[in-house]
Amino acid sequence: MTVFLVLVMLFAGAYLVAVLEGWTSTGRLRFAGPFWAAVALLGRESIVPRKPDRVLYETAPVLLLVSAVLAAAVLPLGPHLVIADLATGALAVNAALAYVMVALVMAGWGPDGAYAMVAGWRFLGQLVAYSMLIVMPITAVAMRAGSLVTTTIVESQAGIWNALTQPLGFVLFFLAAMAVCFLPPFDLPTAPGELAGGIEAEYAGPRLAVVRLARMVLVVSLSLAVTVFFLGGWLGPFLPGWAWTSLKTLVVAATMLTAGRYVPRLRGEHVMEWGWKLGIPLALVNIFWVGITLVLRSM
Amino acid sequence: MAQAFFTGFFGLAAIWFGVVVFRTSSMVRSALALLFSQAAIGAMFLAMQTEFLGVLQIMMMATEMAIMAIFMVMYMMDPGGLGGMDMTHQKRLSIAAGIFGGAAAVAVSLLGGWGTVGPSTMPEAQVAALGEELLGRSMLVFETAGITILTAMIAATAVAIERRR
Amino acid sequence: MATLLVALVAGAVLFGIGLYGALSQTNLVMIMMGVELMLGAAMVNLVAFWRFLHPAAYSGQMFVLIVMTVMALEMAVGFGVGTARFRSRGSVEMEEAEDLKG
Amino acid sequence: MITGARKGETSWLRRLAARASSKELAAFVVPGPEVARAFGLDLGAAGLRVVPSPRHASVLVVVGGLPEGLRDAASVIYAQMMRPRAVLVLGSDTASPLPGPDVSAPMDQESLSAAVARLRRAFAEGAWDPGVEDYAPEAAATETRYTCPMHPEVVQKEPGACPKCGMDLVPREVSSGESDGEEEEEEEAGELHHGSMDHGEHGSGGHEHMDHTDMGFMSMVEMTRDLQPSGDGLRMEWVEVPFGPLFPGLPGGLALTFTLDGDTVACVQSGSAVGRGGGCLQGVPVDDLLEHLGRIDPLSPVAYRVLALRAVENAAGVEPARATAYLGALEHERVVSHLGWLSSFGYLIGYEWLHRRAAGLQLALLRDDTGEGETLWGDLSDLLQRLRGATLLRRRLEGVGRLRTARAAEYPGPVSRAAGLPYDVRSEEKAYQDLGFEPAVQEGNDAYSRLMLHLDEMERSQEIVQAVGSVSAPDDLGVQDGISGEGDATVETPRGPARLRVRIEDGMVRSAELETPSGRHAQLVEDVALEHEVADALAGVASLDLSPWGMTR
Repeated sequence: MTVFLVLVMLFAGAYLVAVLEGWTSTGRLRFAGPFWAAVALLGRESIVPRKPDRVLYETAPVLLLVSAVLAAAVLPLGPHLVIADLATGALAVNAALAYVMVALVMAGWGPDGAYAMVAGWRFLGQLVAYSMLIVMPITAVAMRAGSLVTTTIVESQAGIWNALTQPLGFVLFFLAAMAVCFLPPFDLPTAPGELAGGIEAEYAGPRLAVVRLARMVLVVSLSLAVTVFFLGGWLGPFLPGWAWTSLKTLVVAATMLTAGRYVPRLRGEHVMEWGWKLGIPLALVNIFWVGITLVLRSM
Repeated sequence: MAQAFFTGFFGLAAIWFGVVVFRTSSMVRSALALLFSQAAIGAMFLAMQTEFLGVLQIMMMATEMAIMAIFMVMYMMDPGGLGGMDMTHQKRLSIAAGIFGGAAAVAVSLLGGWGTVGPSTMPEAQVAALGEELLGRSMLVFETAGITILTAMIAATAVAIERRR
Repeated sequence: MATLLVALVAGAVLFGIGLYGALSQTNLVMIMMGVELMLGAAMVNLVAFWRFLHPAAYSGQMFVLIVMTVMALEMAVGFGVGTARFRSRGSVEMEEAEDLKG
Repeated sequence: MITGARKGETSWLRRLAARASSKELAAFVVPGPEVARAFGLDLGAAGLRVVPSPRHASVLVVVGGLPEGLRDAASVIYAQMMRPRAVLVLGSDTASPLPGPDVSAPMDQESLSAAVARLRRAFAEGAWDPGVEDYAPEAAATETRYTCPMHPEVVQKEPGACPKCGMDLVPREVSSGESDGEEEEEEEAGELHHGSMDHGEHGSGGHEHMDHTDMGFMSMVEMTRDLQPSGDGLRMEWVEVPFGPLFPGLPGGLALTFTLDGDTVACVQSGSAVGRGGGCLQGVPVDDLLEHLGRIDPLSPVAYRVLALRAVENAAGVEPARATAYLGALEHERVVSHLGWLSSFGYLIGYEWLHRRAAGLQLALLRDDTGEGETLWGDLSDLLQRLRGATLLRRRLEGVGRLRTARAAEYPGPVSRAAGLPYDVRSEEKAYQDLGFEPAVQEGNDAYSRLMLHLDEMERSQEIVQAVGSVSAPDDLGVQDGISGEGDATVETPRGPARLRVRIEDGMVRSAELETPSGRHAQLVEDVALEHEVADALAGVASLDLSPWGMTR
């Protein structure tokens, strides 16, 4: 039952995110837009490139979708509204997100096209840049909660949100989350102007529909992660828990979608350079800061 | 029983992917096959109620094997494997060694008297206890491992980068 | 007990495959893949032993962590050497590494 | 029904899908969106979503007829589009070899919107059709050859074993038509087969291997010996990738081919599929010279009209007083053209806001060329302010596409002015001197300084337009017919000085020699692209503001 509920909410969220994206990109708010777009894609041919690595080509979109869903599976929408409340939830999120990169590398190699191939390997580099910035802020959050269980992490924010106690970690994680779902300005693997769509360039019809859906679910999962780890998850007055979670998640997603439109795409080398020379030291500072506050409180 | 079943299932998956690693001639495929083999091993951990290690294994291997894949593409002649060429040598010896080693290990594991099976602990308790272990008694071991890998990384990079003259 | 045996056998077979790979492949990276498989097998055994024989002794899990570190080490060093070699000789084929033979 | 209908009987489900695809028209524009904008067409407002990959497109929009240089490329692109698909031709009624257009319309916004409405109806009704025939242009026709993945030089008609290493030869299609350099040449062309880069070529990107002593195994040393090491000193396999002539990030018609070493550009071939040059002017009656020259470059027609006017006046020995009347038009076009470049450049570097804002301004300025009083000019200066302050933009572009100053000096125009060399044809013209004009100059000589220079030039041009007031472009020559003489004139087009030398004998152009700025700047492509990461190389090329129409084939 919970599983069903969560999945429904997840895909509903993905639909709303798609509406938001349509709004930011065309300026027109069309609630039917994603529906028609999906039907149109399903109604079109989807011809496979002539010499694909068929296995990888077909698996990649599904794997992307699966890993996005799995990432959301350990994140609570409400006090008891979580598919799997693992003892290592915060770590499981990372585990699931790591396979986003695997899916993109497969999607890049599979279709036998140079644009896609470059795009796929590009994302591997991007992962090297952002993965530490996903793990380390979560570490700090887990330190405060004294647990890796996501529900406990949310409860630990009853007093004050993590976003306020550790703003540094919040900003880093937010940016890293944008990099995970390769939204602008981190859209190196899909760069329309540079690689004609990159990993998406070779997918069409129903397969492209799956890729797009997976992308949207991924955005929702990451926004949900930001909400759970830093914005106090379901905590909030008056409204029921799931409502708060959805609200916060949608706001985060909207911010992610719009922010990138006002800056140019980052250069791969800059993502790497800033991720390691700037991001990781700051993340360490964040961890130290949290550690110090914890020690002081325990005294 | 269910536990044995799942462990066996993921074990078979790991073995099958492990075989695929050396049977395909596409380098990217074999790297990904290794990835899924290792992920299946992680799943075995989960089936054996060792949650933390399982999740950790599944997480770490993704990046490790993807990097493996890109090095394959860099250093192989035919990464797409369209040539279908044979990249093996001393086949007979290695098959013999493989079979012998495997068989020996199987024999040991079957014949060895393993004593009684201990009780399992709850995942939460496990994670906490492991944390205590890591930052308590085995702190030194853990830190040494950390320093070692750091050193190795620096050394490897130093070896790999171009000599500027 | 059954699970323990299943795990050990699976580990043993994996070890055999890894050994075969490490010995039969001509390319450095493929050899490393074989080694990784063997290490994976080792981890399976470690976890099985820890869980079913000494669930109280968490140094068992420590060992697994160490093995993971070793895997990462092996990759770092292997690729370092491989890159250096590819730079100088343009090949990481063992058949072409006579100068490395003892 | 539409020409690109999908095979099959219509069912209610398919009717729904057809309805959906009629609502979601995704357009791939030929020659390119920047041309559509230069003609004042707003595809987005008309309800067409421009997509980067032909596989995502359902409508092929041909703007202003199909130049014969783009026929092969366009037909391959159309073949790569997924059915149901359709062709929309603007400003012409045929686009052979493409299947006869489903909808064609004159080139103005109203008829474009009407055409899109017709297109939607066509999709809703005829997206499926029982009897569709395959579309197979000869440009995409291929024949099978058998080649050794290790030894690309081994190519034979029938299967067998490689004479060098004994491996089985793998088949691959090679395109028989002269279809080099189409966009996504390495991509699968849909139901028909088109030259594709297979994984084997990732492994061995076309290098000759000399003395291959046959050993019992593949020798990697042999493989890599003859490859020259790339920037990082590693000898990697190379892949040849076409960017253009129909690449979304570059002006349509610009045919780049990068040989990629990883994601670094190791070799560059550049050319234009649409360039015309001055040759086409021969034997043209003088009265039509204006029109002919004005049609040469759709991205800056006015400048070339003024050029023709001045050349003829110079030939006729008329005092070039009237030319000064066209300053307004020239500078207005400069602003518009620079905005168009900004928009395309914004698209290339993934700066969505810049892409849309600049395009919007460009179209608005094209609609009322008086600048509609202050509001548009106000918006323009806002845009400039904002771009000058954009830090991430600077970080993105600084050092990209850098040239040696000495190199830049040989190429007058924005490129050299962005290198700190204040040469500008305009500063020698009296009319400009009277307005107290002095050329804008930027230091840095990289993509960022070129961007900044474009901003400065837009500012000055705006001032001039406001000072002059009239922006009427020359429409007739106003010289008595039957003139003879030698004419030589130079005009600073938005992309740099263009020079026209004509010999006119009793009212007919005997010989014409046209030097265009892009023709010169094309030689810089290699300098800005070589040894750079793909994205930087593309940004560097785009920062040269090339017009393929002005380049020679």
